[in-house]
Formats: sequence, structure tokens, C-alpha cells
Amino acid sequence: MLSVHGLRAGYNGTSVLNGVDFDLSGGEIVSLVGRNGSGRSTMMQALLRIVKPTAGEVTLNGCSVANLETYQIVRAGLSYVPEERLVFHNLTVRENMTLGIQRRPNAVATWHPDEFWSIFPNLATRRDVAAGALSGGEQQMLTMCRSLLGNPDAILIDEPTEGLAPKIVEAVVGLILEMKRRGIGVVLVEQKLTVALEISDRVTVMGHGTIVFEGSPQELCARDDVRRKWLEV
Amino acid sequence: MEMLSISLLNGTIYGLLLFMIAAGLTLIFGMMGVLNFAHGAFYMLGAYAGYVLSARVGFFPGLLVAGLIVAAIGAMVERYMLRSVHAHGHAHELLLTFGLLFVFDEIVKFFFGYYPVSYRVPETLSFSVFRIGSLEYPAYRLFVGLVSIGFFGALVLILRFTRIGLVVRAAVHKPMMVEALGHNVPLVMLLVFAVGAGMAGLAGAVAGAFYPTSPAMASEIGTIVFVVVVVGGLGSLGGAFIASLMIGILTTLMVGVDTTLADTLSFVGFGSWGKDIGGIFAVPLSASAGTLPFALMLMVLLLRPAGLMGERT
Amino acid sequence: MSKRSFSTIVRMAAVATLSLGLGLAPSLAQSGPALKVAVIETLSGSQAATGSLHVPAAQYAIDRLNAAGGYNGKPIQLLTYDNQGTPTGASAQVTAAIGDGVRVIVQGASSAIAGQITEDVRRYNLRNPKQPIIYLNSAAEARELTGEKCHFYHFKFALDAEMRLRAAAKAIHDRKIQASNVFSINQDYSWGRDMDVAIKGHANEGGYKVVDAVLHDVNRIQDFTPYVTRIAATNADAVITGNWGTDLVRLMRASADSKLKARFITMFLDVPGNITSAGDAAEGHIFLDVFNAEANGERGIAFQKDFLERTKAQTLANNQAHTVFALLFLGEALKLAPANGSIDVRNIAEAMEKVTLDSPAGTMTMRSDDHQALLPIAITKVSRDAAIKVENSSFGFKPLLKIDGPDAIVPPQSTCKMQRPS
Amino acid sequence: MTATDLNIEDSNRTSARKAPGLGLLLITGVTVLLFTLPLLIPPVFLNYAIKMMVAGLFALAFNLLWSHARLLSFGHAAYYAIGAFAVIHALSLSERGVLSIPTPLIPMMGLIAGALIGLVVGYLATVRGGTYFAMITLAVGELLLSIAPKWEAVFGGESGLSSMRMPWAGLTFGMVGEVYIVVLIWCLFGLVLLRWFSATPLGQIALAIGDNEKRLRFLGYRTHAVKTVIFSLSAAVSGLAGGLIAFAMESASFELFAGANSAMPVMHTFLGGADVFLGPIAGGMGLTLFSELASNASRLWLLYMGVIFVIVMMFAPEGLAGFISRHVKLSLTCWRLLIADYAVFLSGCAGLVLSGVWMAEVSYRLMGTSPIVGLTPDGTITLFEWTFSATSKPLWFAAVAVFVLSLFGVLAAAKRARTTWLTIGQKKDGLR
Repeated sequence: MLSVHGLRAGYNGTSVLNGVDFDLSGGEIVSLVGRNGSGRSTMMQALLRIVKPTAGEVTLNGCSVANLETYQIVRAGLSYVPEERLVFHNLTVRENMTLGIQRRPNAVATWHPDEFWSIFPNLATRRDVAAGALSGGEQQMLTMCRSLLGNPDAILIDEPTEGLAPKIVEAVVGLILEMKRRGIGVVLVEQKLTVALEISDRVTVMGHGTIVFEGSPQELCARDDVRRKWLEV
Repeated sequence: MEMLSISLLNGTIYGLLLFMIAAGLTLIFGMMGVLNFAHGAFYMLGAYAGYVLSARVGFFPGLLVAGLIVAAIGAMVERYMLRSVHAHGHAHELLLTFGLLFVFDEIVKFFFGYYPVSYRVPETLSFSVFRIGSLEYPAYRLFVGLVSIGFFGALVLILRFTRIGLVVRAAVHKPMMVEALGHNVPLVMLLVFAVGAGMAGLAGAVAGAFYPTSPAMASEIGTIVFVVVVVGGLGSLGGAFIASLMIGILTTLMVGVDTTLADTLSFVGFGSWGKDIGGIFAVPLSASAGTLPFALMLMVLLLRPAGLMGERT
Repeated sequence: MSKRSFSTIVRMAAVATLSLGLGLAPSLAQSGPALKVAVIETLSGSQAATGSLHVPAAQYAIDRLNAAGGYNGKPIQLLTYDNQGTPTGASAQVTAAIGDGVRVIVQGASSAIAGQITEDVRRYNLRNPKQPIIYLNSAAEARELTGEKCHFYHFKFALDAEMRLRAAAKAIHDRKIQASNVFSINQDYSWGRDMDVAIKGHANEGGYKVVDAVLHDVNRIQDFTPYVTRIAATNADAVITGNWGTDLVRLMRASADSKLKARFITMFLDVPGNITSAGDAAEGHIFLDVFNAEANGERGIAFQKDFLERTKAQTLANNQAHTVFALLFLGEALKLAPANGSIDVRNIAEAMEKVTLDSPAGTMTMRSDDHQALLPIAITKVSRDAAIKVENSSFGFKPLLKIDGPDAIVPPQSTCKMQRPS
Repeated sequence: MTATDLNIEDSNRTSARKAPGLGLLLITGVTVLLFTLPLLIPPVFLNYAIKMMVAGLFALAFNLLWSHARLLSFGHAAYYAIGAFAVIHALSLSERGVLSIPTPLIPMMGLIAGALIGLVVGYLATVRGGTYFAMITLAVGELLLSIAPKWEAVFGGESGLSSMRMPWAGLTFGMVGEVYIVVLIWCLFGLVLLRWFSATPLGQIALAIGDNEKRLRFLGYRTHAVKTVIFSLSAAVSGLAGGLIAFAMESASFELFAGANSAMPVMHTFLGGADVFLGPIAGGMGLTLFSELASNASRLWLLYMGVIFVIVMMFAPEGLAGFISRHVKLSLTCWRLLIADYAVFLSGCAGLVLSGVWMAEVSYRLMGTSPIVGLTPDGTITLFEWTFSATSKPLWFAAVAVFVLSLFGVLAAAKRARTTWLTIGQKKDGLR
């Protein structure tokens, strides 16, 4: 579904990604783990061409995205939930949701706002409140729902559980599993290793802008050397 | 009392005119983060386009076409100039618009000369609506106000109730996120720039028939509109509306007040000292109507930089 | 520095300019005993509108002098310089002009620049007493130019606030203008304040009462309606203003839109574009300055016609007329101080005091105390009956009253301590 | 931005500012040339040289704020003008014998006045950054501009204040040459002062502010104080520049506060190149010379200046000095491959300028909107001492043809050169 080959990117002439190869299939959850600055967020932004890659190929459903604008990639089926929970503070919850809606007739899964209203009654009751007034957890839910309304085939989620209460982390995890169930490919950047290991089909460890390890959660658990070198502080 | 109410009306209408120009500037700033120095030039281009066209296609169609022409110029500036500079940062975008102000100024002088041109209010609108004291109130002033209110209404409706309006409102604060939701933000930016320029152009076409149309109008209005946008809060349409009215009414009312700073000092016993110093202390408020907006802007920037309605940064 | 190497550099600079493709290189020095006159005006930027007018006027006058034989057996040369609207720019161009061998500088569009030029000329003459420069101030009205800043080589062919008000007061007193309650509105800087003081100071003389006065920021007011409201509230029947440029046009437009009954007594209404953009608003208002064609009969009308034909201009503004008269005045002085191979500027300057110019505006002489030219003043009214219409409009300036130089010009200021060259 | 990014960027920006290793020889040579200039060129050009040096110094002072703290000031005319008035007041005090400062030291007053006002304004303005900072400086500038003409006691009303340089130590200061030397010494002083500041620890901190202010604040630096100090220094040197102009002109008027004087250092800096130390100086000197020569040659010079500025902002955003030095560096190694393209590019530019200027000048005369330039009665024009008919079809055809051909030439050459660099760049990458 999503296939990446030799992706390089950086800021102002400094290289952050130094050739990444990566694949994702539908209904699969892949976690990207690694230390700060290892290039995980940059990779997500490079996939969407928010940061313009300097080299490499990215294909989505078999089509190259090299000449597309960010919005066209999203319309082609790749959604993005950024790290900073960028809700539109001045717009209402409902308006935030509406902004996410994209019609994609051939999408692997379709979503409707009403679904979310029933999954997250908290959001439903505060439909007409400015999104800036929501709590951090509610904002996280909102950003995820909003991106799902674009009916993507694959979704990139950056640090969804950061700073959230355990109960809300559970809800987030539930939603991610629901995505998997409906056949969406999920790429997850996750700080909490326990969460990542629990829900992922595969784990990819990044360091110095390349992929240094790839395998199942169990395989990673078995590799103390990898964890010590690339993950532990 | 009559004088007060007519002053309020005058101030409101002047404020509405300011708003028509400021609206585009503040939206453009919100979406692109760029203070468009050339915005005053769009106002001037509108006036000259109105002058040329009204003689050929009639006054009211002329206004409309003038607005459209300036919108098209704005679109070209965004598409072929600003967008290519975007990668070099906001400072360069700002400097580019600064250079454009020069170029537009000189181009107008090239075609129309240094002197004001004879652009007039049409016969159909040169009548008085009512009298206050010995003064008659020209219908055209009300027309200026109505056009501006009409545009404000239309803008609010579009922004509030259409999908593109929703996209614009969101993009004013976080354009990148809006694009990451699959919206064609570059196109929206182009449209906003064009509409903003077009509104300034229309304002110029409308106001140019009333105030003289001359090459000086770009720089004169340019700075005052900056003040409106800053006081209202960069990027806030509502803020710009309130700030326009506030500055319009305040400067109008100040004309009638002859108190000086030295007079104020005399309350605390320093009056004669203030008069001795002269300079700013001896200037009556009525002589500072043109200065006041800048003092206001400075105060706002130092005390509440987000402006009246802007989002806190 | 030898003349030779100088001209080499000049030629190199000229070639460089050409190859840069900048159009004509600045008119540069060529050795020779022709008298060189420089116009140093604002020819670019926002104030170019007034500055540019002086160039064709100077050219017209120089052409006339050359048709009459030039000076020192050669045609007088006219060089133009752009002061870029700033005193700093003017100062550099004064040096440039002197370097090009200029002996007479003409300027007048701005008092700020006049202040710079007159001081530059004064200091240059102090430092180079053998090769002095003459400065003909054609239209800069600041009073200190013939007051604290007066000096022997500065000759002022401009009026000032006191003279203008003295003339206006006489016209009001003689019932040529109806004005009993006067409102004074002026720009808040030295010129506007001089006007404000003069308006109040001549109230008794003119038999009018100043009912209210206001000063406003220069070139910053977009909408003058609030001021019009204030004028209306005082029931003034006349407004005297020294405003110029857009400040004048906007004020008049705003009052016409509100059908303000008061009559405007103005000082700069004849600058091109003003009548055009003021439109019908201008009708009935008063304008006063030195030259009015109709007030001077056939001779005046013939002069204006000749000027318009030769310069291809649409109007003859008074600041242009000032420039023409200043140069014709110089021409008379040149007749009294003939050159025999070499040009003696001091002789010319001394001759200026002896000239009586029979100009198309009337007789003009130079007062030796402060070098203020004694200029006549014509008071006119914007009217459809005027003999000469301006700018393709249906209006012209119809003369109401003409005052001769000695009566029009106020006595010299006590602050002028002119040192004569010994 | 991560920590590693910051370091890399840092070293880039500092290295760009380090003196090129051309050695003392060049510097000494230039200095000697500058000091002997009065013997070589006539007073007119010396006077231009004074204005050029002051413009360069002013732009450099303005750029201190931008290149270090990334603060864009739109009101630097204020400090320039205040420096000028400080010097004029000092000159007239010394003329009246009230104050006895050696004449060549008087420009110091501009420096001091600028520093003081800069301290106050800087303290207030640097509370904010980015656009807000720019707007505060704009507002301060506009306020002073509207107050100055009303305060005749200090700013001298419309025709300004003037004075005269008094003789000192046997020098009259009446000759342009003497004034030039004084201005030159002060400009070099200002240059060294700014250079020296950049090298101090404070200068280095200021440099880091431009990259990541938040980070510095977390590290415990009082960034507001640092910014106030550099603002004050920038204002001080701007005051010195204004003071030197007043010293050279022996007068000052409120028009020094005008917005044009605030725009001047901005345009000079970015036209020359903000991130090259000599960029603002080159921009200031170049544009000043251009305006002196062009303003007397063409009525359209402001249009040309605006167009040049826009083109540089679009196609050479690093400024002309930056653009040229980058190209020289790039092509030193492989000039053989590029020389043909450069030749086409440069001659194309010349063609564009010549034909563009010709068309602009001729159509301006045909428009007849200027009271100064126009056609002769028989419809001819004299340009470059060449008289021709303004509506001659062959000439217009030739001009348009040259323009179009040059445009294609320039575009094609630029494209080819870019491809050459890219291939060279890739080869280098491959070697690594």
C-alpha cells in the first residue's frame, strides 16, 4: 500500500533522513521508535511532502507521489495526525470535524462524524464549543477523528498518547485498533514503548536518520543490544 | 449635540472605508504571515482603474471591473512573485511587497503623471440626503459606508457558512494543518490574496471619486491601514472592523478638542513648565489627529500585542 | 587637480553611465566662459509634482535670455539636478553644480530644501569669496530665508505668509472679498503656523474677526469632513488657509460635498491638478499670488500664451511664473554687469539691487536690506467669467484686485543682519 | 529544530562573516587608496563618496539587528535623524563658542545621542519579536516624524537648523577633502566597532538569539537585555551615520525623519546581501552611487530601482554580494564548464537592460505625462546623444526583438548553469 525507498530529507541543507526504506500494508500497525532527533517525525512530514524530500521514492497504492502537493497526497489516501494536536482553536468541534471530510469513493474504509459522536460522547456534548476549550485528551481524539474523516487508506499518527491520562490512552489505543480492523495501514510514532509493543504488528527502530532494526515486537524484546544502543537514554 | 452625532456618522463612514482596505490586509497576514506593504498600492490602482473605466463603461460597472482588475493583479503577484519567494522566509516576502509598492507607485506616475486626476462622483449620487445646521450630508458618503457594510456582511456570510470560508478561517491560523487535511491551501491563499487586493481596489475605486485620486494615495493610506490591522489584532477580521471604526471615530472627534498636553499638566501644577518646553506639549489634540493612530498602535503593541481581537501569541 | 584630469574623469563617468544604459549622462562641465545656471529641484519621488514644474519654466526664461543675446557672448547654459526631495540630496547637488561650473542656482519648490541650499551657498561664498555663487529663490516662502538666514547672495522672488495676508486683508477691507468671520485652518508646521499668526495679526487691518483656528498634521489627513463640521459650527463666512497639495484639495472637496457656505481664501490653488480634482468645488473661492494674466491686460495674456505655446504645458502655475521672473530679473542684472571675457558674480549680485524689471506681472525691484524682491500681488476669484480657463475646465482665475510691489511687500525683518561683501 | 541543526547553522552564519583570508595586504591597500582619494578625484565625486560611505555605515548598523537577532527595523530614520540633530546642535554650540570640542570629534555626539535613544526605544521594542518588533519600530519612527516638524525649538522648523564647522588645529574644514577624511575615519571606526562587537561573547550570544531565542532563554541568558544592547549599538552607529551627514552638510531638518530614510538601509542591506558582512556596505554604496548618477540622468530612476529590488528579492534573495560571492565560489573549480553560460547570461542581462530602458524611456516620452521630458515638436527623441523618431517601427521592432532574445538567453543560460552545478554536486556526493 505504502512503499518508501531511499528517502532523504532535511532542513536548510542539513540532512535529517539519510535513506529510509519502508513498507506498509493495509490493516497493519507499524511503530516507529527511536530517540529524539532520530528522524521519526521528519519521516512522516517527508512522506506528506510537508518537508520536501531531497531524494527517494514514495508510492501510495502503486502511484508515485513525487510530483504531488501535500493536499493531493492526502486526497490520494494518506492522512496525518501531527504531534502538536493542531486543532483549530477558534473553530467549533463540529467545524473541526467538517474540515476533515474528504470524499474518497475507493477508500478501504469510510467513516462518518456520527460514529465518532457515539464513540466519544464527550465530543458530542461539546459539538458547538470552540475546540480551544477542550482538554488535551479531547483535542487528541478530535484530531484523530478529523483525520479519519478523510477516509484514508493509510494514516500517520505522531505521538498520540503524549501527556494523556491512562484512561484516555486506552481510548486512543481502541481507536487505533479499530482502524486496523477496518483495513487501514497505521504508522505510529510512539514514545511509550509498552503501548507500541502491545499493539504493533511490526516495530521499526530509527537512529541517525535511517532504519536500524525492523521486526516483530517479540523480536525487539529479544534484542537487548538494539534497545540499549538505540532506545534507552 | 447635532454636531456630535454628525461627527459620529462621519467617523463611522471613514472607519468603514478603512475597514474595506484593512480586511484584505489582515486576512492575508493571517494566512501567509506576511505584512503586505503593497496593499496601499492596490487601493491606489483601484482608484486609477475606476477613473479610467468609469468614463468608458459607466460609473457602477466601472467600480466592479476596477475591483476585478485589481484582484487579478493581486492574484498574479501572489502566484508568480510571492510564492516563489516564500521559501526564503517571511522577511523576503515582506521586502518583495515593499519593492512592489515602489514599482506600482512609479508605474502610476508613468501613465497618469504626478498630478491628481479628475475622477468624480457620478451625477446620480451627487445629492444631499439631509441637513444638519448649515451643512448638507452628501449621499455619496452613505454610499461608501453601504458598500463597505455590504462587503463586511458578504465576507462574514462566506466565512461563516461556506466550506471555503471554513477552510479560510482555519487556514488563517494553521495553514499547514489545513493542507494536511487535504485542502488545496495554495489555491485558497491565492483566492484570499486576490479577494483582499480586489477589496482594496474596490475601496480605492469608490473612495477615489470622493477624495482626490493621486499617486500619493498609496503611501498615505498604507500606513494608516497598518495601524488598523495591528490595533485590531493581526489576522482578525472582527478586530480590524472594530479598530477601523475606533480609529475613524476617534480621529474625527479629536478634531474638535483643543486641549494641549501642557493643559493636562497644569492639573498637576506643571502647566507653565509644559508651555515653556513647547513642542509636543503645546500642540492641541486637534492638531494631532493624524498622529494619534500611531501612538495608539505603539500602545497596543507594547501593552497587548495581540491587538483587540487577535489570538494571543 | 588640473582641468584635464577632471574632464577625463567626467568623460569616464559619462561613458560608464551610458554603458549602464541610464539614458542621458548628467550635463557635465565643459570649460568655457558661458554663464551656467542650475535648477536644483525635486524631480523624483512624492514631491516631484511641484519640483518638476520649475524646469520647463527655467528653460523658457533662459531661452528668452539667449534669444536676446545670452551673456558674455555665449548662450546661457541651463543644467538641471534632481535633489531627490531631500535637503541631503540638495546639498550633494549643490556641490555637483559648483563642480560643473555653475554660478547661479535656482530653486523654490520647498522651503526645507531652500534652507539647505541658501546655507550651502552662504558657507561656500564665505569660504570662496573670490568665486561666489548666486541663489535665486523662486518660490520658497519660509520667513527666516529673508530673516535670520538672509545673506547677500540669496535673492527671494517668493512671497510669505505676512505678504499674502496683508494683500488678503486689503482686499477684505476694500470689500473685494466678503469676509467678516474668518476661520483659520493650516498645516501644523512652520509654514502653517506663520499663516495662522498672520491671519490673526491682520484681522484689524482687514476688519474681520477670527472666529476659530485649527492646525492639522501635514499630508496625513484623509478625510477633512470633521474639520468642515467644525468650520460650519462657527458660522464662519470665510476660511483662510495656507494648505497646499492634497491637503488643500481634500479640504475643498470635503467642504463642497457638505455644501459649506464659507468662501475659501487660498494660496496655492493654481498648481496643476488642483482645479481639476477640486472640480466645481473650486468655484467662487479666492486665490492670490504674484501673477495673473488677466490682471495684467493684453501683456499678461500674451505672456501666458507664449509660455504655454513654447513649453507645451496646459497651465502656467505661479511657481513657474516666479521662476521665469527671477531669471528675467537676473537677465536685467546681467545687462547692468556686462562681462568682458570673464564672469564676475559679485558684480552681478550687486547689479541685482539696481534692477527694475518691467515684468508681465508688473514692475519688480529688489530691496537691498534683505534681498526680498518687491513683487506685485493679484487677488483673484475662481470664476466661469475668467478670460483664460485652466486645465480644460470651465473655470479660470478672475482678477479682483492688484496690488503693486511696494505696497504688497511687508518691511524687512529685524532679524536679517546682511553682511555685504567688502 | 534540534540541537545539531542549531550548531551547524551557527557555524555557517559565523563563517560567512569571518574575514576572507585574502590577508592584510588587501585591507591596507584599500585603506591607503581611500585615504589618498581626495588627491585623485574632484570634489563632486568626493561628496558622492561621503554620501556613499555614510549610507554603507547606516546599512551596516541596521543590519547588526537583522544579521544577529533577526530583528527587522522599519524606523531607523529616527536614530539617524537624532544623531544628525545632536551633531548640528553641537556644531552650533561650538560655533558660538559655548562648547569647545575639537571639530573632528563632533560626530561623536551623534553616536552618543543614538546610543541613548536606542537604549530607551530598544528596551521597549525588543520586548516583542518578528512582525511586532517591525511594527513597533515603524510606529516610533512615524511618531517622531509627526512630532519633529511641530517642535521648532529642537528641530528648527521647515528650513531646519544649520551651522558651520569651525577651524581646528590649523584645518579649516571648509574643503570637501578635509570633511571626507573625517567622515572616512569615523566610518572606519564604526565599521571596526561593529566588527569587534560581533567577535565579543555578547555578539556571539546575539547571533544565537537569531537562531533560537527560546533555547537561550532556557539556558539562562537574559535575551531581552542582550537585544536591548544590540539595538542601542545599532542606533548608536545609525546616529553616527546621521551625525556624519549633518557634519558634512552642516545642517539638519525634520525631513531626516521621513520614512524614506528608514527604507534606505533596508533596501541597501537586502540588495547588497544581509548575511555577508560587506553586503550592506556594498548595497549602500552601490545604490547611493546609482541614485546620484541615475537621478540626474533619468526621470524613471525610481522605477528602475524598484524593479531591480524586486528582481533581486525574487531571483537572488541572498543579495547581490551574496549572489556574486556564491557564484564565484561555485565556479572557481569548474569555470571551464560554465564560462559560456555566464557569458550568455551577462550579455543577456545587458541586452535586457538596454532594450528595457530604451523602451521605458521612449514610451515615457510618448505618454507625455511628465512636465520635464517629452518629444521635440517633430516627434524625435535624443537619447545617448542619438536622435531618432519615437515611433520608428524598425527601432521598436529591434528593441522588442533584443528584449525577447535576451530574455530567452538569460533563462536558458541560467537553466544550463543550474544543471551543470547539480551534476557537479552529485559527482562530489558520489565521491564522498
